[in-house]
Amino acid sequence: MEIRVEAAPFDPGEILSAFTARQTHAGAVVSFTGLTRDLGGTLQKMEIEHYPGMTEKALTDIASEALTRWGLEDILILHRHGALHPQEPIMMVATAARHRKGAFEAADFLMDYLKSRAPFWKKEVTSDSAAWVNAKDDDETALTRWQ
Amino acid sequence: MEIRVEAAPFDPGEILSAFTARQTHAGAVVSFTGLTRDLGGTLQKMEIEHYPGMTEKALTDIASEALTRWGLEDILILHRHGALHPQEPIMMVATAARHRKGAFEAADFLMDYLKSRAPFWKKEVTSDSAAWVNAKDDDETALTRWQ
Amino acid sequence: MKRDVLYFAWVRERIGEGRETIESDAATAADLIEELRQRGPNYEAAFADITALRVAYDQELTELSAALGETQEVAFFPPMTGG
Amino acid sequence: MKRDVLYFAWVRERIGEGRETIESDAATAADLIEELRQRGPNYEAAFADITALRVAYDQELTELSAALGETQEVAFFPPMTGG
Repeated sequence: MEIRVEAAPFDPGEILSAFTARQTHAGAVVSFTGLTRDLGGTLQKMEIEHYPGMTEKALTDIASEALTRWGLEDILILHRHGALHPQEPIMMVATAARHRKGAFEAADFLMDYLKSRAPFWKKEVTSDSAAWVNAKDDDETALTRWQ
Repeated sequence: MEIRVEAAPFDPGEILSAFTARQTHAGAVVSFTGLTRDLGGTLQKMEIEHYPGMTEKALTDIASEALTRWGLEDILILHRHGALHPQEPIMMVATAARHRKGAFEAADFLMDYLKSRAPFWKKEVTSDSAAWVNAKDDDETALTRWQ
Repeated sequence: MKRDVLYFAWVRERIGEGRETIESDAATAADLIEELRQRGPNYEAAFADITALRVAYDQELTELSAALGETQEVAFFPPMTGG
Repeated sequence: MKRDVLYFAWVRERIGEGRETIESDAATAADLIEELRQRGPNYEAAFADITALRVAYDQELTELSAALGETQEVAFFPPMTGG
């Protein structure tokens, strides 16, 4: 299990290569990469604030739950903080399992929990405004799928 | 949309890097990589036969359906044929969408269809036997999810 | 008419070749199988259990009972195991 | 007792700082909010709508009505928007 919270940009491909190469019993690897979307070409940057200490703890808890629930071989969560440019990768999760069903479901689960249970806050900065992104009711509702 | 059927080994990370880098409007990229599993340490190689011509056609049809159904930004399918070693990547799909739900569902859909609608056949070769892998009833049943 | 008939995986192995050209007036793949069975024990072995077989006409999956019509290429193979 | 109180995102911006140490006998985060509101209009603005707030005690998410007990670190923030 690998949990990384960092400011530096990352290449999802490099992360996936290393993650896949270290598997010894997995038959299926799923990755999810979130990219900063440029909403109509006005976004200058996305600023991501987080709660150091709690972030790592929350991500570790979520990953541990997925690991047990789907009997996974491995999990990786990487989330950036600080200033991001449009179309840059914000975060990534990867899951490795014996079979594809577990790998898919666990990655989907990790994303749902990460969206509304990990202490990150996004602020969108354009040339003339800066606004905190509102949480979506949908994201909260998505969690009920896993209960 | 990119469809590749090839004998050469590939690095899933390299494929994901290029796929992610070429997205201009996507907020979510999902990848699935299938690895050759070594069943109890006896597998020497996996031989994959396919039906040249029909393979590309079937994969293109499946990808086109997913592209329309989920309004995706992009799709990649790469599938190897020939002889593969244990833990080598066999195949990969990647989907790019505005939101995570579409990217996840489409990748899941592609895998279900690819398993039982694309003309590939696997043969497992150990030191003392060579046996064609049987199709699983589960794989056929999985398709009903999408109808 | 003349058609290319293709075999894959264990169907190919049992018959002993992957492709041949066959002159036949069979109306469907099922009829064609009946004709092929007359060709010898290798064909009989390949077509012993047709419920285990899949067929494609001109590279499109179809049913054994579908009309061949102008189909140029008929392929027989076991259920697919890709992915 | 003395506790570290942390603020994030727009809660932090409205209050004007991210962390302070507060001496308080509040039994719950909701009680603590009542005390904080007395500190000025910046606190009033941050805590105007507590249904929009989330709270963590010692880095675990909890409810505003949960007993603070021996909690050393209380954090207030809006609903999270990770991923």
